Amino acid sequence: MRVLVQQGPFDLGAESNAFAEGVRGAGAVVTFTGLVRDNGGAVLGMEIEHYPGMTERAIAAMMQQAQARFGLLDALVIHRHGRLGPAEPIMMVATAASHRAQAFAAAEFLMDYLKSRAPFWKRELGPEGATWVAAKDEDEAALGRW
Amino acid sequence: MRVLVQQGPFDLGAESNAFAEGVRGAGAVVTFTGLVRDNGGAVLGMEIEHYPGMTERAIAAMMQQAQARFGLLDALVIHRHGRLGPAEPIMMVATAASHRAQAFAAAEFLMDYLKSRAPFWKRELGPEGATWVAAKDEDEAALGRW
Amino acid sequence: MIEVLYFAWLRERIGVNRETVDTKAATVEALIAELVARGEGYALAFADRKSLRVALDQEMAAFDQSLVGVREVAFFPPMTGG
Amino acid sequence: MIEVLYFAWLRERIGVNRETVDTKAATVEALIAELVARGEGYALAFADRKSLRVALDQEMAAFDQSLVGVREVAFFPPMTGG
Repeated sequence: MRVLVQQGPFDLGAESNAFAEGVRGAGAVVTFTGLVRDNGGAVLGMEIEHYPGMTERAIAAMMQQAQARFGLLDALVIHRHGRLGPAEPIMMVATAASHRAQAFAAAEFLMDYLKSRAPFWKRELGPEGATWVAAKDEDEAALGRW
Repeated sequence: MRVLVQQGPFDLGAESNAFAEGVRGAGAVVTFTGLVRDNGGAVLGMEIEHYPGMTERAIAAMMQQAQARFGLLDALVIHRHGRLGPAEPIMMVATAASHRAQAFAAAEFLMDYLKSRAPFWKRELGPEGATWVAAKDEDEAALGRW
Repeated sequence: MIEVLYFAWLRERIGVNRETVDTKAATVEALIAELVARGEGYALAFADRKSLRVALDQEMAAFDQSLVGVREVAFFPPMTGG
Repeated sequence: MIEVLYFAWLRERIGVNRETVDTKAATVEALIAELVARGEGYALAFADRKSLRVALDQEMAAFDQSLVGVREVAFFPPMTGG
Protein backbone atom coordinates (compact mmCIF):
# COMPACT_ATOMS: atom_id res chain seq x y z
CA MET A 1 0.00 0.00 0.00
CA ARG A 2 1.29 3.41 -0.93
CA VAL A 3 0.31 7.02 -0.13
CA LEU A 4 1.72 9.94 -2.10
CA VAL A 5 0.91 13.52 -1.11
CA GLN A 6 2.61 15.76 -3.63
CA GLN A 7 2.52 19.11 -5.35
CA GLY A 8 3.40 17.99 -8.86
CA PRO A 9 1.23 16.15 -11.38
CA PHE A 10 1.08 12.37 -11.64
CA ASP A 11 0.66 10.11 -14.65
CA LEU A 12 -2.64 8.24 -14.26
CA GLY A 13 -1.68 5.72 -16.95
CA ALA A 14 1.79 4.97 -15.63
CA GLU A 15 0.49 4.68 -12.07
CA SER A 16 -2.37 2.41 -13.15
CA ASN A 17 -0.03 0.09 -15.04
CA ALA A 18 2.53 -0.04 -12.23
CA PHE A 19 -0.22 -0.74 -9.71
CA ALA A 20 -1.93 -3.48 -11.75
CA GLU A 21 1.37 -5.16 -12.61
CA GLY A 22 2.56 -5.04 -9.02
CA VAL A 23 -0.35 -7.00 -7.55
CA ARG A 24 -0.23 -10.78 -7.39
CA GLY A 25 -3.34 -12.83 -8.00
CA ALA A 26 -5.84 -9.99 -8.30
CA GLY A 27 -8.95 -10.45 -10.41
CA ALA A 28 -10.16 -6.84 -10.21
CA VAL A 29 -8.49 -3.44 -10.23
CA VAL A 30 -10.49 -0.23 -9.82
CA THR A 31 -9.12 3.28 -10.22
CA PHE A 32 -10.76 6.59 -9.46
CA THR A 33 -9.34 9.88 -10.71
CA GLY A 34 -10.62 13.28 -9.60
CA LEU A 35 -10.12 16.14 -12.05
CA VAL A 36 -10.55 19.91 -11.76
CA ARG A 37 -13.92 20.63 -13.39
CA ASP A 38 -13.97 23.76 -15.52
CA ASN A 39 -17.74 24.32 -15.05
CA GLY A 40 -17.95 25.84 -18.51
CA GLY A 41 -15.07 28.26 -17.98
CA ALA A 42 -16.21 29.45 -14.52
CA VAL A 43 -13.31 27.67 -12.82
CA LEU A 44 -9.85 28.91 -13.78
CA GLY A 45 -8.07 26.59 -11.42
CA MET A 46 -7.87 25.30 -7.90
CA GLU A 47 -5.68 25.72 -4.85
CA ILE A 48 -5.45 22.91 -2.36
CA GLU A 49 -4.19 23.43 1.16
CA HIS A 50 -3.37 20.50 3.40
CA TYR A 51 -2.04 19.61 6.83
CA PRO A 52 1.37 18.00 6.26
CA GLY A 53 1.88 15.04 8.53
CA MET A 54 -1.74 14.57 9.47
CA THR A 55 -2.68 14.07 5.81
CA GLU A 56 -0.41 11.06 5.37
CA ARG A 57 -1.48 9.59 8.73
CA ALA A 58 -5.19 10.01 8.05
CA ILE A 59 -4.93 8.45 4.59
CA ALA A 60 -2.81 5.53 5.82
CA ALA A 61 -5.42 4.85 8.52
CA MET A 62 -8.25 4.84 5.93
CA MET A 63 -6.30 2.47 3.73
CA GLN A 64 -5.73 0.03 6.57
CA GLN A 65 -9.43 0.12 7.37
CA ALA A 66 -10.27 -0.49 3.71
CA GLN A 67 -7.81 -3.35 3.46
CA ALA A 68 -9.18 -5.11 6.53
CA ARG A 69 -12.78 -4.55 5.60
CA PHE A 70 -12.71 -5.47 1.92
CA GLY A 71 -9.81 -7.92 1.83
CA LEU A 72 -7.80 -5.71 -0.49
CA LEU A 73 -4.68 -7.15 -2.05
CA ASP A 74 -3.28 -3.66 -2.55
CA ALA A 75 -4.25 0.01 -2.59
CA LEU A 76 -2.76 3.30 -3.74
CA VAL A 77 -3.70 6.90 -2.97
CA ILE A 78 -2.09 9.91 -4.67
CA HIS A 79 -3.35 13.37 -3.70
CA ARG A 80 -1.95 16.68 -4.91
CA HIS A 81 -1.84 20.03 -3.13
CA GLY A 82 -0.94 23.55 -4.27
CA ARG A 83 -2.13 25.16 -7.46
CA LEU A 84 -3.87 23.19 -10.22
CA GLY A 85 -5.20 24.23 -13.62
CA PRO A 86 -8.58 23.26 -15.14
CA ALA A 87 -8.91 19.60 -16.17
CA GLU A 88 -5.76 18.67 -14.24
CA PRO A 89 -5.92 15.46 -12.18
CA ILE A 90 -6.28 16.25 -8.47
CA MET A 91 -5.97 12.79 -7.02
CA MET A 92 -6.33 9.10 -7.69
CA VAL A 93 -7.20 5.96 -5.80
CA ALA A 94 -6.49 2.41 -6.97
CA THR A 95 -7.70 -0.79 -5.33
CA ALA A 96 -7.01 -4.44 -6.14
CA ALA A 97 -9.01 -7.42 -4.92
CA SER A 98 -9.95 -10.93 -5.96
CA HIS A 99 -13.43 -9.91 -7.05
CA ARG A 100 -15.03 -6.79 -8.45
CA ALA A 101 -17.45 -6.11 -5.60
CA GLN A 102 -14.63 -5.63 -3.07
CA ALA A 103 -12.48 -3.55 -5.39
CA PHE A 104 -15.40 -1.21 -6.17
CA ALA A 105 -16.57 -0.95 -2.56
CA ALA A 106 -13.06 -0.22 -1.28
CA ALA A 107 -12.51 2.51 -3.89
CA GLU A 108 -15.82 4.16 -2.97
CA PHE A 109 -15.07 3.82 0.74
CA LEU A 110 -11.67 5.48 0.27
CA MET A 111 -13.19 8.28 -1.81
CA ASP A 112 -15.92 8.96 0.76
CA TYR A 113 -13.30 9.14 3.53
CA LEU A 114 -10.87 11.23 1.50
CA LYS A 115 -13.64 13.76 0.80
CA SER A 116 -14.53 14.35 4.44
CA ARG A 117 -11.76 12.94 6.63
CA ALA A 118 -8.47 13.79 4.98
CA PRO A 119 -7.21 17.29 5.88
CA PHE A 120 -7.40 19.00 2.48
CA TRP A 121 -9.17 22.28 1.77
CA LYS A 122 -9.97 23.31 -1.77
CA ARG A 123 -10.27 26.83 -3.07
CA GLU A 124 -11.70 27.45 -6.52
CA LEU A 125 -10.18 30.22 -8.58
CA GLY A 126 -12.86 31.95 -10.67
CA PRO A 127 -13.02 35.14 -12.72
CA GLU A 128 -14.06 37.03 -9.58
CA GLY A 129 -11.44 35.65 -7.24
CA ALA A 130 -10.91 32.67 -4.99
CA THR A 131 -13.66 30.88 -3.07
CA TRP A 132 -13.26 28.17 -0.46
CA VAL A 133 -15.20 25.08 -1.51
CA ALA A 134 -17.89 24.35 1.08
CA ALA A 135 -18.16 20.83 2.44
CA LYS A 136 -21.31 19.17 1.13
CA ASP A 137 -23.88 17.60 3.43
CA GLU A 138 -24.15 14.73 0.94
CA ASP A 139 -20.43 13.98 1.35
CA GLU A 140 -20.79 13.77 5.12
CA ALA A 141 -23.94 11.67 4.66
CA ALA A 142 -22.08 9.31 2.29
CA LEU A 143 -19.96 8.14 5.25
CA GLY A 144 -23.12 6.80 6.86
CA ARG A 145 -23.28 3.87 4.46
CA TRP A 146 -20.04 2.31 5.71
CA MET B 1 -18.24 6.19 -26.48
CA ARG B 2 -16.11 3.35 -27.76
CA VAL B 3 -16.36 -0.46 -27.74
CA LEU B 4 -13.39 -2.63 -28.61
CA VAL B 5 -13.73 -6.40 -28.85
CA GLN B 6 -10.32 -7.77 -29.65
CA GLN B 7 -8.02 -10.75 -29.35
CA GLY B 8 -4.81 -8.93 -28.52
CA PRO B 9 -3.80 -7.30 -25.25
CA PHE B 10 -4.51 -3.67 -24.43
CA ASP B 11 -2.51 -1.13 -22.45
CA LEU B 12 -4.53 -0.17 -19.38
CA GLY B 13 -2.36 2.89 -18.73
CA ALA B 14 -2.39 4.23 -22.28
CA GLU B 15 -6.15 3.65 -22.56
CA SER B 16 -6.79 5.33 -19.19
CA ASN B 17 -4.76 8.39 -20.15
CA ALA B 18 -6.33 8.70 -23.60
CA PHE B 19 -9.79 8.34 -22.09
CA ALA B 20 -9.25 10.89 -19.30
CA GLU B 21 -7.62 13.40 -21.64
CA GLY B 22 -10.37 13.02 -24.24
CA VAL B 23 -13.25 14.00 -21.93
CA ARG B 24 -14.20 17.64 -21.54
CA GLY B 25 -15.32 18.98 -18.19
CA ALA B 26 -15.34 15.71 -16.26
CA GLY B 27 -14.73 15.74 -12.51
CA ALA B 28 -14.53 11.98 -12.05
CA VAL B 29 -13.09 9.08 -14.05
CA VAL B 30 -13.46 5.47 -12.91
CA THR B 31 -11.76 2.48 -14.50
CA PHE B 32 -12.29 -1.20 -13.85
CA THR B 33 -9.88 -3.84 -15.11
CA GLY B 34 -10.57 -7.55 -14.93
CA LEU B 35 -7.53 -9.84 -14.79
CA VAL B 36 -7.05 -13.59 -15.11
CA ARG B 37 -6.72 -14.81 -11.50
CA ASP B 38 -4.13 -17.49 -11.04
CA ASN B 39 -5.82 -19.00 -7.95
CA GLY B 40 -2.45 -19.96 -6.55
CA GLY B 41 -1.27 -21.72 -9.71
CA ALA B 42 -4.53 -23.63 -10.31
CA VAL B 43 -5.35 -21.53 -13.37
CA LEU B 44 -2.88 -21.77 -16.25
CA GLY B 45 -4.88 -19.48 -18.45
CA MET B 46 -8.25 -18.73 -19.92
CA GLU B 47 -10.05 -19.08 -23.22
CA ILE B 48 -12.85 -16.70 -24.05
CA GLU B 49 -15.40 -17.45 -26.72
CA HIS B 50 -17.77 -14.76 -27.96
CA TYR B 51 -20.53 -14.12 -30.46
CA PRO B 52 -19.13 -11.69 -33.02
CA GLY B 53 -21.65 -9.06 -33.98
CA MET B 54 -23.98 -9.60 -31.05
CA THR B 55 -21.17 -8.79 -28.61
CA GLU B 56 -20.62 -5.29 -29.99
CA ARG B 57 -24.38 -4.65 -30.24
CA ALA B 58 -25.07 -5.81 -26.70
CA ILE B 59 -22.24 -3.74 -25.24
CA ALA B 60 -23.22 -0.63 -27.21
CA ALA B 61 -26.79 -0.98 -25.89
CA MET B 62 -25.54 -1.25 -22.28
CA MET B 63 -23.38 1.82 -22.75
CA GLN B 64 -26.28 3.86 -24.08
CA GLN B 65 -28.37 2.80 -21.11
CA ALA B 66 -25.56 3.75 -18.72
CA GLN B 67 -25.07 7.10 -20.40
CA ALA B 68 -28.75 8.03 -20.20
CA ARG B 69 -29.14 6.76 -16.67
CA PHE B 70 -26.04 8.22 -15.05
CA GLY B 71 -25.44 11.27 -17.24
CA LEU B 72 -22.08 9.95 -18.40
CA LEU B 73 -19.83 12.31 -20.32
CA ASP B 74 -18.04 9.34 -21.90
CA ALA B 75 -17.52 5.60 -21.57
CA LEU B 76 -15.16 2.96 -22.91
CA VAL B 77 -15.36 -0.83 -22.94
CA ILE B 78 -12.53 -3.10 -24.11
CA HIS B 79 -13.06 -6.86 -23.93
CA ARG B 80 -10.70 -9.52 -25.18
CA HIS B 81 -11.45 -12.99 -26.52
CA GLY B 82 -9.28 -15.96 -27.38
CA ARG B 83 -6.50 -17.33 -25.22
CA LEU B 84 -5.14 -15.42 -22.21
CA GLY B 85 -2.36 -16.21 -19.75
CA PRO B 86 -2.50 -15.83 -15.95
CA ALA B 87 -2.55 -12.24 -14.69
CA GLU B 88 -3.32 -10.90 -18.18
CA PRO B 89 -5.96 -8.18 -18.41
CA ILE B 90 -9.25 -9.58 -19.74
CA MET B 91 -11.24 -6.40 -20.11
CA MET B 92 -11.62 -2.85 -18.94
CA VAL B 93 -14.38 -0.32 -18.48
CA ALA B 94 -13.89 3.43 -18.10
CA THR B 95 -16.56 5.99 -17.22
CA ALA B 96 -16.42 9.77 -16.94
CA ALA B 97 -18.98 11.99 -15.21
CA SER B 98 -19.22 15.31 -13.40
CA HIS B 99 -19.32 13.68 -9.98
CA ARG B 100 -17.95 10.53 -8.43
CA ALA B 101 -21.26 8.87 -7.56
CA GLN B 102 -22.35 8.69 -11.22
CA ALA B 103 -18.97 7.54 -12.49
CA PHE B 104 -18.83 4.72 -9.90
CA ALA B 105 -22.45 3.66 -10.40
CA ALA B 106 -22.07 3.59 -14.19
CA ALA B 107 -18.90 1.48 -14.00
CA GLU B 108 -20.60 -1.01 -11.67
CA PHE B 109 -23.71 -1.07 -13.84
CA LEU B 110 -21.62 -1.81 -16.95
CA MET B 111 -19.68 -4.53 -15.12
CA ASP B 112 -22.86 -6.22 -13.87
CA TYR B 113 -24.30 -6.18 -17.39
CA LEU B 114 -21.07 -7.32 -19.03
CA LYS B 115 -20.91 -10.31 -16.65
CA SER B 116 -24.37 -11.62 -17.47
CA ARG B 117 -25.62 -9.96 -20.67
CA ALA B 118 -22.68 -9.76 -23.04
CA PRO B 119 -22.19 -12.95 -25.07
CA PHE B 120 -18.83 -14.14 -23.74
CA TRP B 121 -18.10 -17.58 -22.34
CA LYS B 122 -15.00 -18.23 -20.31
CA ARG B 123 -13.11 -21.48 -20.03
CA GLU B 124 -10.43 -21.88 -17.39
CA LEU B 125 -7.36 -23.87 -18.32
CA GLY B 126 -6.10 -25.84 -15.31
CA PRO B 127 -3.58 -28.64 -14.78
CA GLU B 128 -6.36 -31.17 -15.44
CA GLY B 129 -7.79 -29.58 -18.56
CA ALA B 130 -10.30 -26.94 -19.52
CA THR B 131 -13.48 -26.15 -17.59
CA TRP B 132 -16.29 -23.84 -18.64
CA VAL B 133 -16.80 -21.19 -16.00
CA ALA B 134 -20.31 -21.50 -14.55
CA ALA B 135 -22.45 -18.38 -14.37
CA LYS B 136 -22.85 -17.32 -10.75
CA ASP B 137 -26.23 -16.76 -9.16
CA GLU B 138 -24.80 -13.69 -7.46
CA ASP B 139 -23.94 -12.17 -10.84
CA GLU B 140 -27.49 -12.62 -12.05
CA ALA B 141 -28.74 -11.27 -8.72
CA ALA B 142 -26.49 -8.21 -9.05
CA LEU B 143 -28.60 -7.03 -11.99
CA GLY B 144 -31.55 -6.73 -9.65
CA ARG B 145 -30.15 -3.61 -8.05
CA TRP B 146 -30.41 -1.53 -11.23
CA MET C 1 -33.80 -21.58 -44.00
CA ILE C 2 -32.45 -20.39 -40.66
CA GLU C 3 -28.83 -20.02 -39.63
CA VAL C 4 -28.36 -21.70 -36.23
CA LEU C 5 -25.33 -20.92 -34.06
CA TYR C 6 -24.03 -22.75 -30.98
CA PHE C 7 -21.60 -21.47 -28.39
CA ALA C 8 -19.51 -22.82 -25.49
CA TRP C 9 -20.52 -26.28 -24.26
CA LEU C 10 -23.57 -26.37 -26.53
CA ARG C 11 -21.19 -26.09 -29.47
CA GLU C 12 -19.00 -28.85 -28.03
CA ARG C 13 -21.91 -31.24 -27.45
CA ILE C 14 -23.38 -30.68 -30.89
CA GLY C 15 -20.01 -30.71 -32.63
CA VAL C 16 -20.50 -27.74 -34.96
CA ASN C 17 -20.53 -24.02 -34.32
CA ARG C 18 -23.14 -23.19 -36.96
CA GLU C 19 -25.41 -24.85 -39.48
CA THR C 20 -28.15 -23.89 -41.90
CA VAL C 21 -31.42 -25.54 -40.91
CA ASP C 22 -34.33 -26.11 -43.28
CA THR C 23 -37.25 -25.73 -40.91
CA LYS C 24 -40.87 -24.68 -40.71
CA ALA C 25 -40.75 -24.40 -36.91
CA ALA C 26 -42.94 -21.51 -35.83
CA THR C 27 -41.27 -20.88 -32.46
CA VAL C 28 -37.94 -21.39 -30.71
CA GLU C 29 -39.55 -24.25 -28.75
CA ALA C 30 -40.54 -26.01 -31.98
CA LEU C 31 -37.05 -25.55 -33.43
CA ILE C 32 -35.48 -27.05 -30.29
CA ALA C 33 -37.80 -30.07 -30.58
CA GLU C 34 -36.69 -30.60 -34.19
CA LEU C 35 -33.01 -30.28 -33.27
CA VAL C 36 -33.28 -32.65 -30.28
CA ALA C 37 -34.72 -35.29 -32.62
CA ARG C 38 -31.49 -35.20 -34.64
CA GLY C 39 -29.50 -37.23 -32.14
CA GLU C 40 -27.79 -37.66 -28.82
CA GLY C 41 -25.44 -34.67 -29.03
CA TYR C 42 -28.33 -32.33 -29.64
CA ALA C 43 -30.45 -33.97 -26.93
CA LEU C 44 -27.59 -33.56 -24.47
CA ALA C 45 -27.01 -29.94 -25.49
CA PHE C 46 -30.63 -28.99 -24.96
CA ALA C 47 -31.32 -31.21 -21.93
CA ASP C 48 -30.92 -28.56 -19.24
CA ARG C 49 -33.36 -25.84 -20.19
CA LYS C 50 -32.40 -23.72 -17.17
CA SER C 51 -28.89 -23.41 -18.56
CA LEU C 52 -30.06 -22.53 -22.04
CA ARG C 53 -30.29 -19.05 -23.53
CA VAL C 54 -31.42 -18.04 -27.01
CA ALA C 55 -30.90 -14.98 -29.19
CA LEU C 56 -32.90 -14.19 -32.33
CA ASP C 57 -31.02 -12.03 -34.82
CA GLN C 58 -28.58 -11.15 -32.04
CA GLU C 59 -31.18 -10.05 -29.49
CA MET C 60 -31.99 -12.08 -26.38
CA ALA C 61 -35.33 -13.86 -26.70
CA ALA C 62 -37.76 -16.21 -24.94
CA PHE C 63 -38.42 -19.83 -25.96
CA ASP C 64 -42.00 -19.14 -26.98
CA GLN C 65 -41.01 -16.38 -29.38
CA SER C 66 -41.96 -16.62 -33.06
CA LEU C 67 -39.36 -17.38 -35.73
CA VAL C 68 -41.24 -15.49 -38.43
CA GLY C 69 -38.76 -13.32 -40.31
CA VAL C 70 -35.83 -14.52 -38.17
CA ARG C 71 -32.58 -15.24 -40.02
CA GLU C 72 -30.22 -16.16 -37.21
CA VAL C 73 -30.88 -18.18 -34.05
CA ALA C 74 -28.13 -18.65 -31.46
CA PHE C 75 -28.16 -21.10 -28.55
CA PHE C 76 -25.74 -20.80 -25.65
CA PRO C 77 -25.32 -21.22 -21.89
CA PRO C 78 -25.58 -18.26 -19.46
CA MET C 79 -22.94 -15.69 -20.32
CA THR C 80 -19.77 -15.29 -18.30
CA GLY C 81 -18.21 -12.08 -19.52
CA GLY C 82 -16.45 -9.30 -17.68
CA MET D 1 3.29 25.78 25.51
CA ILE D 2 1.14 24.45 22.73
CA GLU D 3 1.68 24.76 19.00
CA VAL D 4 -1.58 25.97 17.41
CA LEU D 5 -2.20 25.59 13.65
CA TYR D 6 -4.90 27.18 11.50
CA PHE D 7 -6.00 26.13 8.03
CA ALA D 8 -8.09 27.48 5.15
CA TRP D 9 -10.39 30.38 6.05
CA LEU D 10 -9.54 30.11 9.75
CA ARG D 11 -5.94 30.83 8.82
CA GLU D 12 -7.04 33.78 6.66
CA ARG D 13 -9.22 35.30 9.37
CA ILE D 14 -6.56 34.94 12.05
CA GLY D 15 -3.74 36.02 9.78
CA VAL D 16 -1.14 33.42 10.76
CA ASN D 17 -0.86 29.73 9.94
CA ARG D 18 0.71 28.72 13.25
CA GLU D 19 1.70 30.17 16.60
CA THR D 20 3.06 28.98 19.91
CA VAL D 21 0.55 29.65 22.66
CA ASP D 22 1.43 29.87 26.32
CA THR D 23 -1.70 28.49 27.92
CA LYS D 24 -3.02 26.60 30.90
CA ALA D 25 -6.32 25.80 29.16
CA ALA D 26 -7.46 22.34 30.23
CA THR D 27 -9.67 21.62 27.24
CA VAL D 28 -10.09 22.62 23.61
CA GLU D 29 -13.13 24.70 24.67
CA ALA D 30 -11.04 26.65 27.16
CA LEU D 31 -8.30 27.23 24.58
CA ILE D 32 -10.85 28.57 22.09
CA ALA D 33 -12.18 30.99 24.74
CA GLU D 34 -8.66 32.29 25.33
CA LEU D 35 -8.01 32.72 21.63
CA VAL D 36 -11.33 34.47 20.96
CA ALA D 37 -10.41 37.05 23.64
CA ARG D 38 -7.35 37.99 21.57
CA GLY D 39 -9.30 40.04 19.05
CA GLU D 40 -11.74 40.35 16.20
CA GLY D 41 -9.96 38.06 13.71
CA TYR D 42 -9.97 35.20 16.22
CA ALA D 43 -13.57 35.90 17.24
CA LEU D 44 -14.60 35.78 13.57
CA ALA D 45 -12.61 32.60 12.93
CA PHE D 46 -14.25 30.76 15.82
CA ALA D 47 -17.74 32.29 15.50
CA ASP D 48 -19.37 29.41 13.62
CA ARG D 49 -18.81 26.37 15.79
CA LYS D 50 -20.67 24.09 13.34
CA SER D 51 -18.02 24.82 10.73
CA LEU D 52 -15.14 24.23 13.11
CA ARG D 53 -13.08 21.07 13.43
CA VAL D 54 -10.15 20.34 15.73
CA ALA D 55 -7.28 17.86 15.70
CA LEU D 56 -5.05 17.10 18.69
CA ASP D 57 -1.61 15.84 17.74
CA GLN D 58 -2.97 15.15 14.24
CA GLU D 59 -5.98 13.09 15.35
CA MET D 60 -9.54 14.40 15.08
CA ALA D 61 -10.94 15.37 18.48
CA ALA D 62 -13.98 16.80 20.26
CA PHE D 63 -14.16 20.28 21.81
CA ASP D 64 -14.46 18.97 25.37
CA GLN D 65 -11.30 16.89 25.06
CA SER D 66 -8.42 17.46 27.48
CA LEU D 67 -5.22 19.19 26.38
CA VAL D 68 -3.07 17.37 28.91
CA GLY D 69 0.06 16.15 27.13
CA VAL D 70 -1.02 17.63 23.80
CA ARG D 71 1.70 19.36 21.79
CA GLU D 72 -0.13 20.36 18.63
CA VAL D 73 -3.69 21.67 18.23
CA ALA D 74 -5.07 22.37 14.75
CA PHE D 75 -8.25 24.26 13.91
CA PHE D 76 -9.85 24.11 10.48
CA PRO D 77 -13.17 24.02 8.59
CA PRO D 78 -14.75 20.76 7.37
CA MET D 79 -12.39 19.02 4.96
CA THR D 80 -12.92 19.08 1.22
CA GLY D 81 -10.47 16.54 -0.16
CA GLY D 82 -10.83 14.00 -2.94
